[in-house]
Amino acid sequence: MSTGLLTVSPSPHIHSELTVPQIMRGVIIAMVPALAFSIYNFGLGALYVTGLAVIFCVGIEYAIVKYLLKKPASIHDGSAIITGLLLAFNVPSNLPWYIILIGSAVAIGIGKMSFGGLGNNPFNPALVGRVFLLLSFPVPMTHWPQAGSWSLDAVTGATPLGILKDGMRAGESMDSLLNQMPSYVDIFFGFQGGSLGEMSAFALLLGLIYMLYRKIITWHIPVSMLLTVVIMTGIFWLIDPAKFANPLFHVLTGGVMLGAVFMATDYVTSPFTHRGMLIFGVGIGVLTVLIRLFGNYPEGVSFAILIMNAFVPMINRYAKEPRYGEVKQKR
Amino acid sequence: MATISNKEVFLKGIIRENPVFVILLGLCPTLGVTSTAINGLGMGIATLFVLVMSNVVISSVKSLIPDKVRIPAFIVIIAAFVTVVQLLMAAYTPALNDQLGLFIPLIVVNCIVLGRAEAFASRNTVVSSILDGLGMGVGFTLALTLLGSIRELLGSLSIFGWKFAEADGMLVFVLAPGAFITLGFIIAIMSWLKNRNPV
Amino acid sequence: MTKAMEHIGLVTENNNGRMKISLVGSGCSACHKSLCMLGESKAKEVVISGSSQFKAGEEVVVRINPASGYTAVVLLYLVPFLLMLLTLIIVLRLGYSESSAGLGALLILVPYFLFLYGIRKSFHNQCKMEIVSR
Amino acid sequence: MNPVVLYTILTLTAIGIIAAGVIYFVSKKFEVKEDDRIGKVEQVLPSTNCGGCGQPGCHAFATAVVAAGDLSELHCPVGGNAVMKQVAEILGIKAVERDPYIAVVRCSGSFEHRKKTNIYDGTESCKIAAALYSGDTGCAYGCLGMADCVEVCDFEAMYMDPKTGLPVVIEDKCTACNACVKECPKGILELWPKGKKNQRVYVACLNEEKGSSARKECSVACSGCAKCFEACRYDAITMRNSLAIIDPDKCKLCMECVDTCDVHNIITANVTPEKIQAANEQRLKREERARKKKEEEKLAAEAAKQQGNGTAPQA
Amino acid sequence: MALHHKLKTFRLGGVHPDDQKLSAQAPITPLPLPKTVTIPITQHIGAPAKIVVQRGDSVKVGQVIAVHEGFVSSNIHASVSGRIGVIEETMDSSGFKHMAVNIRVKGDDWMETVDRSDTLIEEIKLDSKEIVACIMEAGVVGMGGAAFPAHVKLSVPEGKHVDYLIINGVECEPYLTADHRIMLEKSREILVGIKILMTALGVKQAIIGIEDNKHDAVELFEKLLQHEQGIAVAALEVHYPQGGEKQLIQALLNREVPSGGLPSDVGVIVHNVGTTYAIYEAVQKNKPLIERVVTVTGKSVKQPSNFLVRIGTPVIDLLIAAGGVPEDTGKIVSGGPMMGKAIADLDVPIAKGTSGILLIPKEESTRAEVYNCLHCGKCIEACPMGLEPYRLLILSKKGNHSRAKEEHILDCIECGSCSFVCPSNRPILDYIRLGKTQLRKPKKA
Amino acid sequence: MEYLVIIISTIFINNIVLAKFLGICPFLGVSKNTSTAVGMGGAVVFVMTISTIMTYLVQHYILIPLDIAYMQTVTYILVIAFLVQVVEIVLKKVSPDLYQALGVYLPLITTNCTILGVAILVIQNNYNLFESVIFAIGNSIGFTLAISMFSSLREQLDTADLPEAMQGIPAALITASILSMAFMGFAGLV
Amino acid sequence: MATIKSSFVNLLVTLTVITLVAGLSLGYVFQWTKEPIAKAQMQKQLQAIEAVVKGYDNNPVVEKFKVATAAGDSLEFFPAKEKGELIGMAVKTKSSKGYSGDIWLMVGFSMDGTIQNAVVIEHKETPGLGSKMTDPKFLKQYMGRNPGSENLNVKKDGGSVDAITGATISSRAFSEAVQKAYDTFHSMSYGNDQQ
Ligand SMILES: Cc1cc2nc3c(=O)[nH]c(=O)nc-3n(C[C@H](O)[C@H](O)[C@H](O)COP(=O)(O)O)c2cc1C
Ligand SMILES: Cc1cc2nc3c(=O)[nH]c(=O)nc-3n(C[C@H](O)[C@H](O)[C@H](O)COP(=O)(O)O)c2cc1C
Ligand SMILES: Cc1cc2nc3c(=O)[nH]c(=O)nc-3n(C[C@H](O)[C@H](O)[C@H](O)COP(=O)(O)O)c2cc1C
Ligand SMILES: Cc1cc2nc3c(=O)[nH]c(=O)nc-3n(C[C@H](O)[C@H](O)[C@H](O)CO)c2cc1C
Ligand code: SF4
Ligand code: SF4
Ligand code: SF4
Ligand code: SF4
Ligand code: FES
Repeated sequence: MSTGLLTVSPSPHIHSELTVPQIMRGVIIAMVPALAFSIYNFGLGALYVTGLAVIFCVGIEYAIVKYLLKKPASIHDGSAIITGLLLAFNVPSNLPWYIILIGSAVAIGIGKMSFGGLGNNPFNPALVGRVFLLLSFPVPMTHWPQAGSWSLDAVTGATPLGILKDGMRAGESMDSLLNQMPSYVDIFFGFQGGSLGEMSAFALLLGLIYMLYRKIITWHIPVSMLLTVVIMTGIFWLIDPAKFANPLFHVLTGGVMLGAVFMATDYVTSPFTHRGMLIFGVGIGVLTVLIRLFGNYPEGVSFAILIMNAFVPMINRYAKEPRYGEVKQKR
Repeated sequence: MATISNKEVFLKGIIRENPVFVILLGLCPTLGVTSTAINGLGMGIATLFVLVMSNVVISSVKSLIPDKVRIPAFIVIIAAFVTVVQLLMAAYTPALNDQLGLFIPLIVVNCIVLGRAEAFASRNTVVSSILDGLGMGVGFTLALTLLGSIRELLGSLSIFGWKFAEADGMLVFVLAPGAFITLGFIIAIMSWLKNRNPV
Repeated sequence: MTKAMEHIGLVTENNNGRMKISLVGSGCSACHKSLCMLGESKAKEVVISGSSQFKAGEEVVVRINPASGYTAVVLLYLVPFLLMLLTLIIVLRLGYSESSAGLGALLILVPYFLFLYGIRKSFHNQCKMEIVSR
Repeated sequence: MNPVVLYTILTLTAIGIIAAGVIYFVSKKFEVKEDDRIGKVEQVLPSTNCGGCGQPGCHAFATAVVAAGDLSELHCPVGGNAVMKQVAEILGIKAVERDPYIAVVRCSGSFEHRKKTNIYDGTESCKIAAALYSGDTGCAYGCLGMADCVEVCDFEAMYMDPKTGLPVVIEDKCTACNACVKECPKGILELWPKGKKNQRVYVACLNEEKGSSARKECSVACSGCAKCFEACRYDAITMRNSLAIIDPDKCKLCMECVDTCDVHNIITANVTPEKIQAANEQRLKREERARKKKEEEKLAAEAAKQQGNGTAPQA
Repeated sequence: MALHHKLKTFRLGGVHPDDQKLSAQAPITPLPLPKTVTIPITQHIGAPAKIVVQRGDSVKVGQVIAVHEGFVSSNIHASVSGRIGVIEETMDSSGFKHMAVNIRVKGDDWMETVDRSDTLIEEIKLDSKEIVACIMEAGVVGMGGAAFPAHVKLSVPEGKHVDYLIINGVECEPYLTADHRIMLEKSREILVGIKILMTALGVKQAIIGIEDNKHDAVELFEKLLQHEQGIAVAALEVHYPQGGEKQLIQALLNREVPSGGLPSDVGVIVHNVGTTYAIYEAVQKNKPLIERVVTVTGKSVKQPSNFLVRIGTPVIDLLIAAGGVPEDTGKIVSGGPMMGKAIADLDVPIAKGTSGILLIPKEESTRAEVYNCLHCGKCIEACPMGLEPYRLLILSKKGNHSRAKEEHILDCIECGSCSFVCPSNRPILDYIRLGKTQLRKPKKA
Repeated sequence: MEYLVIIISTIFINNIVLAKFLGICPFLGVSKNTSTAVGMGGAVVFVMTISTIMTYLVQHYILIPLDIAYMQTVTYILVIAFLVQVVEIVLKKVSPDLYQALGVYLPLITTNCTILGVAILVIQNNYNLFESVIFAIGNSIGFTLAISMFSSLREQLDTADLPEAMQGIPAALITASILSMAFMGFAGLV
Repeated sequence: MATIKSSFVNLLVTLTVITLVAGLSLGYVFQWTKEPIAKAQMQKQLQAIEAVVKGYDNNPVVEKFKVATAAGDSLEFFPAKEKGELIGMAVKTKSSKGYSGDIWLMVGFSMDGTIQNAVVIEHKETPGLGSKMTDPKFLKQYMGRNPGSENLNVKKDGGSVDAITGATISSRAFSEAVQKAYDTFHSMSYGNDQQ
């Protein structure tokens, strides 16, 4: 009577729509505006760097899984593409190919696969790659093509944050430095120097809204992180506007937006619970501001996220949501 | 311990029981000084000297030392040799001495040295203790030199100070993170090889 | 944070309920490769009196409330450390030489530990260890 | 003497003496001795840390042995008697011999014998499947075939036979550590004495259902027909819940039960077919003899009766 | 009084599966008598009942065939009349083999004591003790899923004070509509049942909790309750697993049952609407629990239906009545898709706790590819008990059961929300169940 | 302010484990129990402070006046060994119960090259007594931070299915490397 | 193994003997290496001095003296004399503005204030980056120039020195140290004849 053998499995027998490849696809879609903008801004260089990074990341993951680990292929989950994209988003658009190759190899090989691949890495792979490159090739990694320069060997220059930090060191005044910068509107839409994907706060916000709408991420990390940056820089700015730039400047420049939207929110390397996420976001904010304002580096988001990544297991252990029955019991 | 030939006593420290890659002892100097091949070699030789000398002395006086003061007595002996090395290096290889800095006196707490004294020299004859010390020391030296070479190679595109390409290397390898990465991957490769063709 | 800390131990002696238990895998006995070193005892041992139902060679689990671990760290390490720091600051502030400050800091520990010695009985109940069989 | 040398000597000696005093005091008052016999014992142990001895690891076992000073309750199955003898020597106590054991698989319901009645699609784990239902064949007692036991074996002494779907124990590698026995949710694995010349006999079935229903599910199920029970001359076989159970301690490896089983469910190891054949023949002969004897007796009895009938009046 | 200005729901977690109530409009129809029934003696939580009949005996509908052994156990009655067949271990819908009594049906011959009329009897003649005894005699068990003997729940232990009765009409599982139909068709009887329960428990207040996707039932009860004192109906947001009693108590009364505790620890007793109806029949009509409403449903089922089925009827009979087994059936679930059990063959009998039979098409019946845990936290977000399912999976997989216990694995209500949402398709609940069984298993010496 | 500089520098910028490579053995061998690692911090602070004070006094009031500063290594190691022993005896005598609780609580205590390293660094950096103590405190906090961060990371790694060759020390070293990269972000932060 | 019993006297005696022997031998090793060590240290400074000033016949290290700077600390001056006459000065100077840690330089001045040469004695800058300030290519920019009359800052700060690529900070620190040496040198009223 029945049509062949029945399947038996433990409950539940249905599953929600959202699966890993779909989530990853969603994130990639969310990155499209930022990518499109950077191509508009930097031209082929952006496309070249992004393309290479994605190809390298996916290829390296494929090779490692196939030849070293000898496990079933894993690239179809799409996470390597994200890593490639975000690595590219974090570097200048005129990076030579071999540096991109090294960066991808480090991101995937060291940052991800040596821990067992998707889901197991304690640190954000793209950032591991990025920081490795920054420490290894400080010169190419800190010379950005100017926005709007389309050719591959465009004039390089510093980011607004770099100008600020260097200028302050050389003893110039805050006002004159801020006057050298593009207007806030330009900065907001992304007409500034910097890494490939970090320039346009606008494009990144579009991505954020999309991911929130698709319920891929929750608001906790981006909001707590951005708020912390605003509050911290705001406090310093109020104390001494001649020494510290204003919060708006800090939020719109550098990688804060990119970090808050795409990098701090990486599931794998952020806490599980909403409480944990808030702590995590605040931690990144604080560290970012400290490094920006007082450290050698003009930019601190990457380091801040990596450092907070290291705290994630600890946060997971202590920042638990109250269980059912727990609150009432205590009373 | 069954009887092991002298040759084996010497050889085991080099690969099978390599103090750095297999037993994982004395990692502080291993990581700390190996930014160049020369430094690794220098540190290795300094440790080798202390190892052999203290093994000799300890194995020859072992029966005169009561059990309870074994450790302090060993420490005094080892520390004395470390001081000798320090003095000699300051006198004859001042540049290297500056480079290795803190890690020379730290030989005294290097787990290998005391570990060998405790585990081997205090129970074996002078001759095999010398061989043991030599084996471990050579193993340690080789490990440090290898580590130093790799880091120098990748970090500054040079080897033993000889620069073979004008460009800059991957700076990170001469910095602290590079030390951890290099050692991590060497150990991983060792264990991978071991798993592939188990002895 | 109410989880009990547990340690596997082996009963090495049982004198009418006074049991010596050597903690397995604690301290440097866990990796005997390493001899780091000095004052470190190779295996940790605890003495627990009370139940006599375990005999030598038997494996047990020693359970302790982590709170008493914290208490121990605080009283044995943190408080004396703070005392030393305080003494140092005060003596230096008063204008004495570094030698007197240093010696003072070391010596302040004597009365403190004497005091602890005086009240040692009061910890008896606080640091209860339980033994559970495996 | 040069002052530097003098000062050196003085400081060092002073510190040395203080240290000596302190250390003496320490060792007197405050000693945590690790019996060095523990180290020695540990050196002869196999260092597999498998836990087969019931202790968390080899070091713990060594400590336990030294502390107990008696080997009657502690045994390292992996090292076996040889190692335990060495241990006993180190401690200067009497060694206690134990028969070597091996794990046996007590199910013979391979794919061809047991039809699948459904498809399992949960996590590949016998334990999880066992918590869900009786299994993907009709037999509620048989092996689930998801290799929990293989995974848990530290010695790579097991593999799943892809043809039968049942685990196989590799004789030379199994150390009788008990890990698989503890792991199997169906109790399929059992430690069994390795036997003289590594020969052993056991029933590879645990099905307790009555014959007819058992056979419906699995063509080689033990139906509880009790033929083997009858064949055994040493009372080594008992019947319980329609299942034959061999007591390894009583079994004399005569092999006579083996061929009585309709479904060849009594498994032998390292026994040549010739021996089984011989045993079988012997059994048949014996049975023949018994039958004859019985018949004779019967005849005799009848004869006696007849005779009695015939002769009694005469007497 | 209605309480639905803003729909209530529970505090933590929960998911929103597609509700798929295909059979919501299908009235309850009695299933034709089967040829044979198989009645397992373990249809309830607690000790199996003791069989008191023998092969070959003739029985009448409603006759006791197995009596409860001990307090936490339940009587089993013949659901049909006929002759007792084999008594042997049979696969039941729990997935395990249990002793069961087979009856070959002959006629439909009821015990004379049973009142088979339709008349509504409102007057409650018995007192609390007698009601409980009557329910016990009738073998009523919880029909919301757990099949916990009802008389045990009603015997509130000394020292505990119960002040609320909650009637669980939530039916939060997708697909199932049995409770919905009972509420629509037997609302008056349920009301009497509630009063019986209130009498038995001596409580003054009762709430019927119904999810708002059964708005017709809410309105019906609102109307009926206009003149009732102490009984209210509450519409609840549609939110799985609202029907879990702990969640329901939280949603309705904002009380939380302590870990390891029972609803009675916070002064509440929860009963399912089906149970309430069965209690009405047991007390007012002297009818034991021998039949129940079962939903037969599924995307490709021809006529999704709600049948009134004799206990012990084989599943196949229901399927035939609902239009046959569709070609593409890959999995058959007894119960709802979130908590139900997949059954291995079609001869499995309907038991007291079987609320529905769900047919899942082949393409939806196998699990998708499993990835590593992404640490997305969605399982934590979804867990109505506020647990950390991903961690429980790891601990249980690693065999670290004592740690899992410290992480409150035993609080898990096995609702399946975590496995449902996990984007990596991790078999979270599989391992949690494993961990729970390992913990409950008495330790081997 | 100066003291703050020392503290920040020793904890973050020149973290004793991640940048100075001292105490690697316990760093890699530390138990996976995070709360134990934090507890160890308390012990390290005490032992490091007391031994720094002690060696400082020895250096400035014995070795330098006697002009035998070259004896640093020998005397320091003896003094530290002696001190650690004394501390253990004293603690045990003073409160056997607390001492036992400690024994169960902390799997390992503290002696390793960090102690000697800090004692020597203090002299190399020409610190005065108070600066030395601050330096010791900063370093012990840095050590605790690194080690407790690490123990929780290791615990998590334990649940991941690492490639076989990476299991254990290699993965730990890679983690340490990334941590150390991340900490380089603090460069210049004083 | 240990055949001696652990009695108190034995412990005392063994340890005493060991420390005695150790002390004695160490003392002598020290005596023996004292000279070479001192020589090595002297050599190091002499080498640096030799690299930055030329043509002296005295031992500048023996004649070194300290001069207070404007900032309140002091620098070591090594006078280079030919036949007793001051022909140049090596100044050991430092900057704390480096990328990581202090940078120590030896700067050699002619008596007119021109820089003969400068070398880095000690630095902790990033190898391959800041460390390039030891390259002759970078150092050459300072040779033969007079900080009194030229702006020897990096170009970014309006000076005339090309900073090392990617290491402006180190370059800037180098310039600062040179300037400090010059200023102090100048404050001794050397190099005045230049104006
Ligand atoms: C996750 C979960 C979901 C449940 N959903 C329902 C439900 O929708 N309807 C229901 O009546 N009982 C449901 N139950 C069962 C209730 O928790 C509870 O056992 C029942 O309402 C008690 O009534 P009873 O004893 O009359 O069955 C659910 C239980 C769990 C654990
Ligand atoms: C300095 C030191 C180094 C250690 N090194 C190792 C090691 O290399 N391998 C190891 O397995 N245990 C080592 N241990 C033992 C560990 O501290 C610890 O006992 C072990 O990781 C068990 O921890 P757990 O009980 O939290 O799992 C070392 C201990 C110390 C004190
Ligand atoms: C790992 C690393 C090491 C660095 N080391 C130095 C250094 O030693 N000296 C220096 O001046 N800049 C160093 N920098 C570079 C500075 O951060 C920054 O790039 C500097 O301001 C150079 O700017 P420039 O391109 O204008 O020269 C380093 C950067 C990195 C990433
Ligand atoms: C919301 C979200 C953010 C992500 N961000 C990153 C990222 O910053 N860097 C990265 O390498 N991968 C990122 N991924 C991809 C993936 O999670 C990552 O490669 C894992 O860390 C690999 O294990 C992201 C994925 C999601 C869903
Ligand atoms: S023997 Fe047991 S554990 Fe092994 S595959 Fe069969 S059922 Fe699974
Ligand atoms: S087969 Fe079983 S008993 Fe034998 S070694 Fe493997 S796990 Fe142990
Ligand atoms: S099944 Fe258990 S762990 Fe999972 S969501 Fe439900 S209650 Fe939480
Ligand atoms: S829902 Fe799945 S992937 Fe997400 S945290 Fe839970 S177990 Fe991990
Ligand atoms: S802790 Fe530094 S070498 Fe072991």
